[in-house]
Amino acid sequence: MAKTNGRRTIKTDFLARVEGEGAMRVVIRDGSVDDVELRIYEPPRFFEAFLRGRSFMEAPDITARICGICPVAYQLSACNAMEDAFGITVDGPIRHLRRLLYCGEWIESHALHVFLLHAPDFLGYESAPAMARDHPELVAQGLELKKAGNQVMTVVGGREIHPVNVRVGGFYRAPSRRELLTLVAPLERAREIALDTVRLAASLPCPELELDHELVALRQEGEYAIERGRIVSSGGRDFTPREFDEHIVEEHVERSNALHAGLVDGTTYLVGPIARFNLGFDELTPLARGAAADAGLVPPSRNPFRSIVVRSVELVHACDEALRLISAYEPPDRPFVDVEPRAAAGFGATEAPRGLLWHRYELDEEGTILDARIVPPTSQNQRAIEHDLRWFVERYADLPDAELGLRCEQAIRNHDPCISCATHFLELEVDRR
Amino acid sequence: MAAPRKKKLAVWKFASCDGCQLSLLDCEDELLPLAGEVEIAHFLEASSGVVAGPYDLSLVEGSITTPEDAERIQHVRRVSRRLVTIGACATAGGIQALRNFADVKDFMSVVYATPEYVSTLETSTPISAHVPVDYELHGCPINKHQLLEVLSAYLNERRPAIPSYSVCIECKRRGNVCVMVAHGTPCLGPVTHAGCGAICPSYHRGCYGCFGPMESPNTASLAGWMQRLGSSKRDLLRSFRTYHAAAEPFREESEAHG
Amino acid sequence: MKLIEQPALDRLLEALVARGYRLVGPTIADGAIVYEEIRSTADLPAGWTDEQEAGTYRLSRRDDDALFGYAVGPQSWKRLLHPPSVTLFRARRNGEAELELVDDTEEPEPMAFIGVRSCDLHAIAKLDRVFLGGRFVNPEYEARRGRVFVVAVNCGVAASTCFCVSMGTGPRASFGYDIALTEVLEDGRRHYLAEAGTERGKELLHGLPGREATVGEVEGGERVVERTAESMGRHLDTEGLPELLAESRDHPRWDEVAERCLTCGNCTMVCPTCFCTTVEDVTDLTGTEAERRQVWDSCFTLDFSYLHGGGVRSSPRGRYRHWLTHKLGTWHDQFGSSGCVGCGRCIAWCPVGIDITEEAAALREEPK
Amino acid sequence: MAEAAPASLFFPTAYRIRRRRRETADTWTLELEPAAGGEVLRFAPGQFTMVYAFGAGEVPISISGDPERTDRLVHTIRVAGATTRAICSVKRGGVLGIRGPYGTAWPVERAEGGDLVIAAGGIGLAPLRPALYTALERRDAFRRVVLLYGGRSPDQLLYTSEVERWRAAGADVHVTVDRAGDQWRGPVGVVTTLLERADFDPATATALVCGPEVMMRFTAAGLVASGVPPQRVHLSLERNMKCALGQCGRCQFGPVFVCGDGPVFSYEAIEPLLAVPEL
Ligand SMILES: Cc1cc2nc3c(=O)[nH]c(=O)nc-3n(C[C@H](O)[C@H](O)[C@H](O)COP(=O)(O)OP(=O)(O)OC[C@H]3O[C@@H](n4cnc5c(N)ncnc54)[C@H](O)[C@@H]3O)c2cc1C
Ligand code: SF4
Ligand code: SF4
Ligand code: SF4
Repeated sequence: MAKTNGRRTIKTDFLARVEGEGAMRVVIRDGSVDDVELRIYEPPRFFEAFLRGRSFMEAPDITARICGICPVAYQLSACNAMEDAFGITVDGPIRHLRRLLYCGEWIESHALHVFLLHAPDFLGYESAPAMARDHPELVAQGLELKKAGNQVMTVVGGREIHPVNVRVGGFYRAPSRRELLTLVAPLERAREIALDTVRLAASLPCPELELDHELVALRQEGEYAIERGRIVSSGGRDFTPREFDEHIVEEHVERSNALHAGLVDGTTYLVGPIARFNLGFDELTPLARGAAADAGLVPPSRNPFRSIVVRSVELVHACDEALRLISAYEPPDRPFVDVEPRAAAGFGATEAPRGLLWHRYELDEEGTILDARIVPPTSQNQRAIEHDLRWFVERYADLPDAELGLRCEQAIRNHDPCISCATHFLELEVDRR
Repeated sequence: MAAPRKKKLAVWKFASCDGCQLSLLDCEDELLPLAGEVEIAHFLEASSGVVAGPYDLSLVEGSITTPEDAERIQHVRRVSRRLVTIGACATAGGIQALRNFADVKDFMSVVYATPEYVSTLETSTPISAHVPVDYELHGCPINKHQLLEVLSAYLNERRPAIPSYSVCIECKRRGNVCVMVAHGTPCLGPVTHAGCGAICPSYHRGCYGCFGPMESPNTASLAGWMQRLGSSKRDLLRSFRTYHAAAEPFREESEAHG
Repeated sequence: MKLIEQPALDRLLEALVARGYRLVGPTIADGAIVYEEIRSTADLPAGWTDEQEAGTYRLSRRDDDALFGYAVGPQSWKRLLHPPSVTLFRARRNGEAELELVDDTEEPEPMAFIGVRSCDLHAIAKLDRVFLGGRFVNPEYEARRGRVFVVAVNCGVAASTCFCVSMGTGPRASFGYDIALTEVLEDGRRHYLAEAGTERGKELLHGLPGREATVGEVEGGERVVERTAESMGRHLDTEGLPELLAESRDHPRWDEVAERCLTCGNCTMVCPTCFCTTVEDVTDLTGTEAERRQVWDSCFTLDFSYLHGGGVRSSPRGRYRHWLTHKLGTWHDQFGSSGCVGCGRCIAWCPVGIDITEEAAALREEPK
Repeated sequence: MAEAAPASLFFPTAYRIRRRRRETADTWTLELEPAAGGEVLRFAPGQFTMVYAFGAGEVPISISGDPERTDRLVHTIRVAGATTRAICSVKRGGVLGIRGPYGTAWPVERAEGGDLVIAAGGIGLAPLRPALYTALERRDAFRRVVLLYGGRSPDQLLYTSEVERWRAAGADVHVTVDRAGDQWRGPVGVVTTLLERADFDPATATALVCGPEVMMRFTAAGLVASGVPPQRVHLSLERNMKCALGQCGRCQFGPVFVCGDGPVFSYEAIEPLLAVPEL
């Protein structure tokens, strides 16, 4: 961090506690913000390129490798897209199992973010293990919650990272009732912890900030949308994943060499927990809705620093929902629906823990992938994140550099950016000074 | 007697999905005891505190795909007493090594509007292609129990007890019914390195080789049998060309069906 | 010899449960007949059979409702008597000077094996020889083994992979059972001929509803077994086999089979007599708790013969040769009989269909 | 703590290291006694125990002490890998697990009335030392007692401080090294070269041989060529072993188990097997 005649540059070379590796650069000239940049120097891995020529059956497993934090999101968005292309619907117990698996990923990922990545910011620690020295029970609870999510993924998916059980059309094997029942006790315990977490998160000090981005999330009547739904926005937009391109464009922004997603009319938008919460509050389970209300969280709630509370509410919801799905579970007769490939384009979207994840494939008559496009949440949020940063720096430019740097990092972490996901579309700029 | 100095652990990331380092955070029951045993000196995914090297043990995730990373790994090696690669990317180049079979410029133009800005190498290579590696832990992703075994082995100065035989041995110990013999499902288990606990067959699918080649893989014989089960040449090429596409035995076999 | 019907079989199972036995028997899971906990004859694979070939196993429907109308599946009783993973002991360390060794072996629970085939009775006898009949008696094995009640079944069908007749191990149960059953299906009727092999077997049998079989009925049971013996799918010429193997160590056939063998170890895992193990040492992160675990191993792994400086059997050829030679040859030297009981599991469950009978026969051919 | 009766054959007895002595750069001799007191296990020369180092593993190690000195168990161990390294790094006062003894013994008594030839290579002297002690204690029962010992270099020789004592007790000791330094005045070459130097009567001799497998093959063949009957030449073999009980299957050497039928075999019995690669 350097200060030269009225020009201040705050640089964090490695953003810690985000998934993947990135950096942030803020340039302040004469007290006002000149430039804000979130840089990503994750090396590109070219998923869209090497998906060409692969079989549609391989897409769930291959795209899972884009991100080890939210593999289920990739697997199920890919499945949705393939099923859309081939004109099949997956419903009943198979869909419920998918939703259960996805709840597991939400629990795991949100608990990771809330307890291990984000809470240390609020409480002033560099890491969860450091925080554990003063707050051992807090970290232990977070880990227990996280573990319950991982257990769901292990039972339904086979393992916690890159589960093996997901296939186009459903699952390779449907778990037995008995297997699922082993999850009840840990999930009940997790739900208790999640309720405590809402209270705790709501008590954390937090700066006032109201976002004016348009909020975009999936919505599905009768349920808090996770693994399916239409895309809706706070600005009244409502479209199917197939119509994504008519509403959302990825722009080339010269300044940052990055592709930023925006709405066609140029509006900045935000996906993720805050968007979901505001657009789907009425569909939360009563318990989750009640917990949110008790914590003073009701829509509209647009403060990104409150995202930790929203995630906690979603934790309650995911545990509650998982328990409901388990108690209603009857194994399907067959674990998957038969799939007949045909030449077509398919579109699929689901709600990854970090927000809307959209896939599009073009396939030939044998189901070989001709073209693939994937738009993950972090790419969609990049513009909003930079916007928040700018707002924040303008407001708190008086803070000493070190302090401001940390605060900025926190502002970024509000959105839990997953840089691993982002890299296969973001231009990278290597800056290692 | 003074308490012995805690060993310093560092976690590094190259081109990867973060899943293998996440495995460390997935050790929910062991994470805090581990933090008590070692000084987690460099682990960006989990901590903003960075303690300067040298480090007693470095876990390296990810493959080398850019000129900058090729330099950075040299630095990592210099500051690490022991260097252990974790996962398919670091150990074999990962799924991104599919670029090794194509022209990377074509790949770039598929993904990027302005490919000139992208700095990347022609190939994705494992860490061992750049620096000496003390131990390679297999898996895409690694198995967290094996990660703990590696950690406790290095903390206690012993060799990790990690077998390199086939997935079949784990599969049979587990009591699974063989999916290849009983269902006719092609399975890479016989040529794949153990470690996952034979998850895929337990879920009624064939192993897809995410732990890479086992100690003495006879891929040609297995490929012949898979053909009898109905795999086409293209299926075989795809089967051997995934997360360990660049591991020698799998590379050769995939090219035999190219 | 007593003649009983299916309800009496259920009575037998109930009586065993009442005496504290956990029932383990054939049932269908994941497309195969496996040995798992059962509760009644309703859990048995009624009306199912298995079609086996080298590298292939498929369930198919019979045109009757026989309870035991199939051969052996992927598992054997070895799994229960010599489990795939056993904790040997645990150790705790307090500094270097104190090492606490903890043996917390638990008393095994009594088990009743339902539907043991003759080849498997022989296989159990071979395991007994290894663990109880050598220089050291293995107390854990002895404890498990001593708590087993055996209900054998004489085979009514042979799979195409069976060759017990060649090995002199079947298809009729001749020893090692408490009760032996023969399933007789005639004129659309189904009944069981039951005979006791032990006092406790006799006592249990006595309490079951049924009647003494007539001479004709007993002969009907004999015919079942004879038909099975005549329909063996495979044959192995055992004449002078150990000597042949000892002389064939340089035979080119080993190179041919090594081209196909995957060194995957499946054959050794499914073999009901393969007993080899390794020991895994694990410690916790703090280095204060350690555990030693014995797990099934295979002579197909490189570690099996590892000596400082390199493995003894590093080539696939050396490993396959060792396996086949041990099964059919050196087992005689070590334990006084063949190590193979002709169950055919290794043939069916080899992923590339390598056939022990074919390989042994090929060694009799003069090298070309 | 009251020790429960060991149910498992794998259950070791805790032995405490009461003395440690560095023999060479990588080899240590450990003197052990039962940590809880009580009798030290009794053994015959050539037998081995399974030595367990906490968390690291358990390996076969020959007993290298004097069978008559029943107050201690002595092992000489070369660091070959992880387990032996762990064993050798346990300090004085530290505890190891021991079970045994296992295996066959050197037939020292069969040499009585004739010459006894002991040929050792490297760490192979450790399992032979008990046989030498036994022979020297009853020196009169034998005609000549000859020790032929080869090491890689002078600083890798074991028990050098005892050599003079052995000579004084009536042993004819010949030592050779593969690579000599400036200080070395003895012979240079492999152990087999000592066969010509040594004075013994092949017709009455009994030979005990231990060392690397190649060394044993050549030495045994040399002994037989010089006229020692093959049934009176004995070798000690090494194979991977996890149980030493004949139940893990790993130490099979064709028809025999090294742990129980060996490790000491007569050359006559195993000569044909030694010639088979990958047996
Ligand atoms: C009967 C017998 C007596 C022995 N006596 C002695 C002795 O007195 N002094 C001595 O220093 N060494 C002796 N050895 C050799 C000693 O057992 C090995 O050096 C030791 O097992 C190496 O183990 P490690 O884990 O340190 O080495 P690594 O090379 O890491 O070996 C890994 C594993 O392979 C097996 N293994 C490797 N080498 C051998 C081997 N040579 N023999 C048996 N198993 C092996 C062990 O299970 C070992 O744990 C004897 C071996 C046998 C069979
Ligand atoms: S069975 Fe194979 S593909 Fe499946 S998890 Fe294991 S190693 Fe990976
Ligand atoms: S060798 Fe094969 S046929 Fe013989 S007993 Fe073993 S598995 Fe059965
Ligand atoms: S014979 Fe068959 S089952 Fe056995 S190791 Fe070879 S390939 Fe595997």
